[in-house]
Amino acid sequence: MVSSLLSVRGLVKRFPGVTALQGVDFEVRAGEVHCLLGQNGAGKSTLIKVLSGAHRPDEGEIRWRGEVVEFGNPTAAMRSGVAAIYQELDLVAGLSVADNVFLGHELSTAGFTKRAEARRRTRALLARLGHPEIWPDRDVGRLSVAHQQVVSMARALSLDGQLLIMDEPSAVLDPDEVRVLFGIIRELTAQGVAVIYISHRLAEIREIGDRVTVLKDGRTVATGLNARETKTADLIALMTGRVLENVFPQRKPVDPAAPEILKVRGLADGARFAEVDLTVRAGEVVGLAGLVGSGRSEILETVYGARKAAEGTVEVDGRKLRRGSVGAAVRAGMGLCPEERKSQGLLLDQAVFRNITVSSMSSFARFGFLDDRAERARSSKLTEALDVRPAGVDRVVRGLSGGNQQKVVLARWLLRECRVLLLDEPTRGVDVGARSEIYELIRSLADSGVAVVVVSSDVEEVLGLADRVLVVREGRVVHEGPADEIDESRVLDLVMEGHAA
Amino acid sequence: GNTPQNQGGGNQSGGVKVANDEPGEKVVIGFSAPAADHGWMAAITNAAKTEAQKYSDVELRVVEGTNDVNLQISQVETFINDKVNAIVLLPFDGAALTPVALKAMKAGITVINVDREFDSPFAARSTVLGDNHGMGVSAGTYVCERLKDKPGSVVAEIAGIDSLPLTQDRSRGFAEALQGCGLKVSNRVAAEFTVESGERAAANLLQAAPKIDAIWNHDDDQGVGVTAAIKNSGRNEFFMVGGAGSANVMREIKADNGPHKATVIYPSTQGADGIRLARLAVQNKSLGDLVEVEVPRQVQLYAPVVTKENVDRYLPTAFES
Amino acid sequence: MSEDTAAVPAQIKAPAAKHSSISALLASPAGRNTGLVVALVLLCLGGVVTAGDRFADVDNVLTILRLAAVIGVVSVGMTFVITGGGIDLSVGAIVALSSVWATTLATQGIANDTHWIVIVFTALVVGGACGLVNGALIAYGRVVAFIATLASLAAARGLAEIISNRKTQIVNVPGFTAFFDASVLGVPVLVVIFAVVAVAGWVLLNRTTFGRRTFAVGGNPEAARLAGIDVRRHTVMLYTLLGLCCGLAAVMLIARTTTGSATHGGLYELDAIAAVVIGGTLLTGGRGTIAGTVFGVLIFTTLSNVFTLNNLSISAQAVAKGAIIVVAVLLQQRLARRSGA
Amino acid sequence: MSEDTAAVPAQIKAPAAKHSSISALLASPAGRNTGLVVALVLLCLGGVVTAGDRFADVDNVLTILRLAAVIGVVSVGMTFVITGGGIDLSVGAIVALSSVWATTLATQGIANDTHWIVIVFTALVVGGACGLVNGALIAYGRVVAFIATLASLAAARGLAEIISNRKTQIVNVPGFTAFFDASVLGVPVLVVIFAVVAVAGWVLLNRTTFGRRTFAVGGNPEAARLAGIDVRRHTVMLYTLLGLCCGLAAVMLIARTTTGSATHGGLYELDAIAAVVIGGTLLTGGRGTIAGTVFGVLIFTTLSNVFTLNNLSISAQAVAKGAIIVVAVLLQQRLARRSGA
Ligand SMILES: Nc1ncnc2c1ncn2[C@@H]1O[C@H](COP(=O)(O)OP(=O)(O)OP(=O)(O)O)[C@@H](O)[C@H]1O
Ligand SMILES: Nc1ncnc2c1ncn2[C@@H]1O[C@H](COP(=O)(O)OP(=O)(O)OP(=O)(O)O)[C@@H](O)[C@H]1O
Ligand SMILES: [Mg+2]
Ligand SMILES: [Mg+2]
Repeated sequence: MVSSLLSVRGLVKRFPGVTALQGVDFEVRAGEVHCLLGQNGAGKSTLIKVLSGAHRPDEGEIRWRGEVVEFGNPTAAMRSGVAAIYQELDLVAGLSVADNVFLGHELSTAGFTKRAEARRRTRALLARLGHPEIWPDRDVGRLSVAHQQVVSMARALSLDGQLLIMDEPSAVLDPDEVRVLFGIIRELTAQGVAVIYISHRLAEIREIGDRVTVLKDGRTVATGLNARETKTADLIALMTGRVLENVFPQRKPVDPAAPEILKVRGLADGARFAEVDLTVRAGEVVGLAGLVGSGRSEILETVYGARKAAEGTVEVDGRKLRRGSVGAAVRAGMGLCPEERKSQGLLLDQAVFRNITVSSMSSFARFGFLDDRAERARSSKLTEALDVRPAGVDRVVRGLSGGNQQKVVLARWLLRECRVLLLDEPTRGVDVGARSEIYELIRSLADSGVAVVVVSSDVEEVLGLADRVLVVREGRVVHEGPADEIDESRVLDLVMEGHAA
Repeated sequence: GNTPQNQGGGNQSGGVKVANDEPGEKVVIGFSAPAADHGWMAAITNAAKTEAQKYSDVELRVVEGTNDVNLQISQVETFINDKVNAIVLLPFDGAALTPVALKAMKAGITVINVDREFDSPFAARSTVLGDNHGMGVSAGTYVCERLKDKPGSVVAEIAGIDSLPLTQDRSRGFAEALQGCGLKVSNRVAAEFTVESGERAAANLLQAAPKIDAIWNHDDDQGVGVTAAIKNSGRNEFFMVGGAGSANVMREIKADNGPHKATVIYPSTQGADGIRLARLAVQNKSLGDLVEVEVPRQVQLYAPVVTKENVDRYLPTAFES
Repeated sequence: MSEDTAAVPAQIKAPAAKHSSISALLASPAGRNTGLVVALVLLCLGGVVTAGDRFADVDNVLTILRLAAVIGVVSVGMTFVITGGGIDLSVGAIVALSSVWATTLATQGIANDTHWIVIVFTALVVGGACGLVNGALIAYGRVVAFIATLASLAAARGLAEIISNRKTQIVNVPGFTAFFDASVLGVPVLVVIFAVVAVAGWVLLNRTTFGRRTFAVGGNPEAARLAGIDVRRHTVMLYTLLGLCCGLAAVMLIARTTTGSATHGGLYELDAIAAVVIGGTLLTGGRGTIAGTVFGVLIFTTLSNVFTLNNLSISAQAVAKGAIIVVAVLLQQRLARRSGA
Repeated sequence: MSEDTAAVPAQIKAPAAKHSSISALLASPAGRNTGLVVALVLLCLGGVVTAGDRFADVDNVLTILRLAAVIGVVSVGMTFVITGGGIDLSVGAIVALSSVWATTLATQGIANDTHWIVIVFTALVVGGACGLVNGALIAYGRVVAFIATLASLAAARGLAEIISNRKTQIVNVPGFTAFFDASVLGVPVLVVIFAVVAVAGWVLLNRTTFGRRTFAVGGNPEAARLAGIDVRRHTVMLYTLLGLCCGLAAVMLIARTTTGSATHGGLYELDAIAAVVIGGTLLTGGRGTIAGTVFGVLIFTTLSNVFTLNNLSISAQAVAKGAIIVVAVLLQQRLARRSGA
């Protein structure tokens, strides 16, 4: 009989206006990988924060090794052996990697930090995570998101906990990085450490998970399911309450005579990428595949004018855009959903409707005066159509779950009815249900004549969604062709070429 | 003989022909004063500069005015390093600048202390003092004269920067003089020597006291603001006594068309006097009208009351605020 | 103990669950300022109790409002800059420079020959130009706002001293003083101007695209930029707006004191920022309220008025002022939290 | 990319940034301050050119350092508070209050009866206590730092005036003045104290857990909390530390002026914040440098000194000061950007 490490009963957590958890029960055994599934906003992250002492539950009990405990603060949880990697990266930009890894449990003698020791241990942890190239003295704020995620994991490992909680750790990782992560998880569980693993990717859960708990609207709807044998359809039905089929929408053949709306020629930023040519016709979805760090985000941002191009031209409807001017791009009908929605996409402390209308304010204004009733009405329609939850356009965006925040950014450009839509990782952190809704949306936009560019690290997504695929490696386009003429392993080969071990 | 005002006025060298004005050996004088954040202080510096320009043998170094004693000390230290011949120092706080003044004296530099007194007699060769306490007394005496037949009169006071010792001295003198005729200050507010603060303080004061018989305002600069506030309120049941003696107020007194009926002079020529004394002391000359062959240790300036009757005498040396 | 402090930012408002009509009222825009209103009412009660009719008098109320008017206009402008994520330490110096420039003999001469409006115009142009320089330094020169405006503070005051030769410049343009000394239906023109500026500021901040952009730029400049807002141009406009407010404040100050002077506006920066922040505008940007600012200004001016009516010593006033500020803020916070804000 | 059990090769490295030796130098800790060093060197060059030996003299350098010492100690403390995401406007007032409290007749009496160290002790306790109150108001009372310390400013100055009865209190404790007037190997004690505080501050910020946590609390308080740091307690410690620095500065000012006074430390808040910010510490918290702060203080004091030596018109000095601040910051930025910072 496997011992129960952690068990949770009737957990309730209320926020002003929202009850995020309304009765969660589940139990984690030592040495297992326990997966949490649930739609965006189901309460997964909130649960994690309660378990790691970052939030105090309003009701319910937590038993740790059979004893009722109250983790009043993160330190208490850490002392008991609970370590967490949060969804919103919990790192301090400005501090070095090593400092971040040991923040709060610094290696020190008499208050003086043992820097050499910390550096050495950090290097060891990073090596174990497959990233010996991350320099322990580097400022964390200058690392890529993926590397930051690695540092977060190193931090959690440094705590030597009995229970390791990971909130969507794979969202920003490459396939091979995910494999390394899984290797470590297996190593840990073999030593009897329990892992709570959250992901929207069912395939991952099948691979690494032992048992599954499904949350819906803050409640446990099923717990203790076998991670490998429960049918996908059943899981999705439990999560969403409905049955989903075909994830990727049907493509319509692109009219070869359709006007070329976006035309990029010889674009280079002088550092990260060069010689990028890209043409997107009305009604076409073009996907950019590549590894994290291959420069796709930079390409999109440069096309959009958010970075200044060193060479090359960007044309929309045949008119050349001024370099380095977002305003010009937006006026020409371009829209960008940036990669990091929190820091680049959203006004977190403002209402949903204000976030949606921020790029099309003038259409709600007469002589500069805004008609906020019309703004709310139009925004409501969009959020209903996109099923943003909880509903209410006056809600502050910060309180929304990650997936719903992404929908808000999308709604912004839907409202603007742009000609060219640039999407950088549009489904990162988005649940299965919402994901297919977003796919539908992108497709229907294309069908209405919008030129769409999608960047995604999920090759399956690029291939399923796009009409045409460009593979980017180290800032160069190494392949271009119709999506249905290439398969996943070929893309991966292209992407990795020259890196093969 | 010569009143100190006339002597320092600079626009006339007095009737006596003295050898003192003849160019002598070159004198380098350092001048430091608090920040010129009000008209009187600005006038002090301006007068000093004008005075220095009259003498071909004087080189004046004026440094940034400051209300930070730490900075002012360092300015004096710089003068000492520079080996100037004399320092004319109007300290932000007399006591705080005493140590560095002592240091300067020890280094053989002639220190002339202006307005705010050091707390050591060895810190300055000579001291030019206004008479803050006397100023209060003069104002109080004038108020008493006008109100002596009306016991129970309401007297208000608009002080300057309240945290300065000189303000305390003025208020004390005023209260003492009023006591002499059985009056007291019934409302007191403090401003900051600026027009704006004067207006603000007066506006509130006029609300605090529905009926007033006399107001003494410590400073004619802030007095411009006080006058504006009085005009705004439409009140005219009282008379007002000014302080420091700006040309503006004197003109008003002369024209007799405003609330000001008098002002008490606090000579803004002290800086200029300081320059003169410094030059004389360095050149080993004596003060013209005195028999004494040395520059005196202390010159305390008189604080006369200017009224319509005698305004013509003082107007020429008054400072334009 | 912990999570309701740091994890949940105070500004998350969730209108969904309306507990009672009282909390609904508290959550309304007026309600968000309950703490300030309560503080102000308590202050007025204090005034009435200690000074009776002298406080409650119409004249006294007008005096308070007149005193509030000048710093109020600056504070309204400051609300925009702070909401937009900036700060301006040079406001007092800009007021001084504008007041001096608008009252030079030359300007007054022209004003006398043509129309007194020349004075107003000059002050506004000088103020606006100073704001423009600040804004350009900050937005295009990328100098931190604190440092850029600290530099402007020194430069503008120095310039004002040079122009005025450190003398108080008295205004002798009859039409000018006559206009600003007048009253409209018993309300002094200065107070009317303040009211107009406050209302216009409220409309601009809450009802226009300009205001909406200000919130966006202050809340998350990078997101605002990627949403197509020209953040730098907007920043310049914010500082210019504040500069214009300073110019207007200079005009009002000239009218009140009948003078222009390099000493005008001393420490306005602290007064204005204090009023804005006590009113509930976030110093980090992204949230701002004109109504709160107006309350903040009124609290500070009423405070000095009550003190003066009571003939308190300046030192005691200072101590009491410190205590009252803290109490007002705590009150505001407790009430705002109760309202579910 | 989900079910990629597909064989995937291991390490993918993004093109590494190329480091030339120059940019490596610029990116080093010393290099990060290149702009400031250059600005300071230019200023000194200006001093030498305009004032020659009078500037380059040892005595003059010591004068600059003595001037820098007092505000320098406050600025080092301020660096901690700002790095920790806070701000303190009450430093000048705390210096004043400490100086007054440490020089009352009572304190001096005790000091004369026992040991002059009593004065130092009193000043430190008063300063530390003020800082503690600030910190508690901010961390536990959740009053915005700007407002809380603005309130302390008013209260502490008021209290200082009440205690001193607005008189300057002269120190007559022989041992005290003798100690602080002395020199160590030709370096005045005040300068030595400044140097010790700066070095200790550097070690504390860069080599201890306290320092690491200060960066974390300022850079990302939520992450700091999740890492198990008691953010509120740490905040209190930061303000207390600054309070202690103010107490020490008060001692130094007492020694320099032989007085305690309620007018001491006027506008130190602006001077200290300006020095810290020009030094490169972010006003938003999370990044701070003691070396930069020291350079900032030296730049400002050298500026005053050069002006003093040069007999410039006072108003022109103000204008020049503004311009020089902007140039220094622009220089620092350009050089820092070039170094890839
Ligand atoms: N700090 C907060 N304040 C108010 N509401 C919150 C807060 N944090 C979470 N919520 C709300 O609680 C609910 C659960 O959110 P949570 O982040 O736990 O979802 P999730 O399951 O992690 O979603 P996702 O998969 O998108 O990350 C959501 O409705 C969210 O809006
Ligand atoms: N290996 C790396 N080392 C350091 N910085 C990196 C590395 N990879 C990426 N970065 C930085 O991270 C950011 C994101 O990288 P980039 O935009 O090139 O990735 P991408 O191709 O868009 O991949 P994705 O969007 O999937 O993360 C860039 O600012 C880049 O400089
Ligand atoms: Mg989540
Ligand atoms: Mg990217």
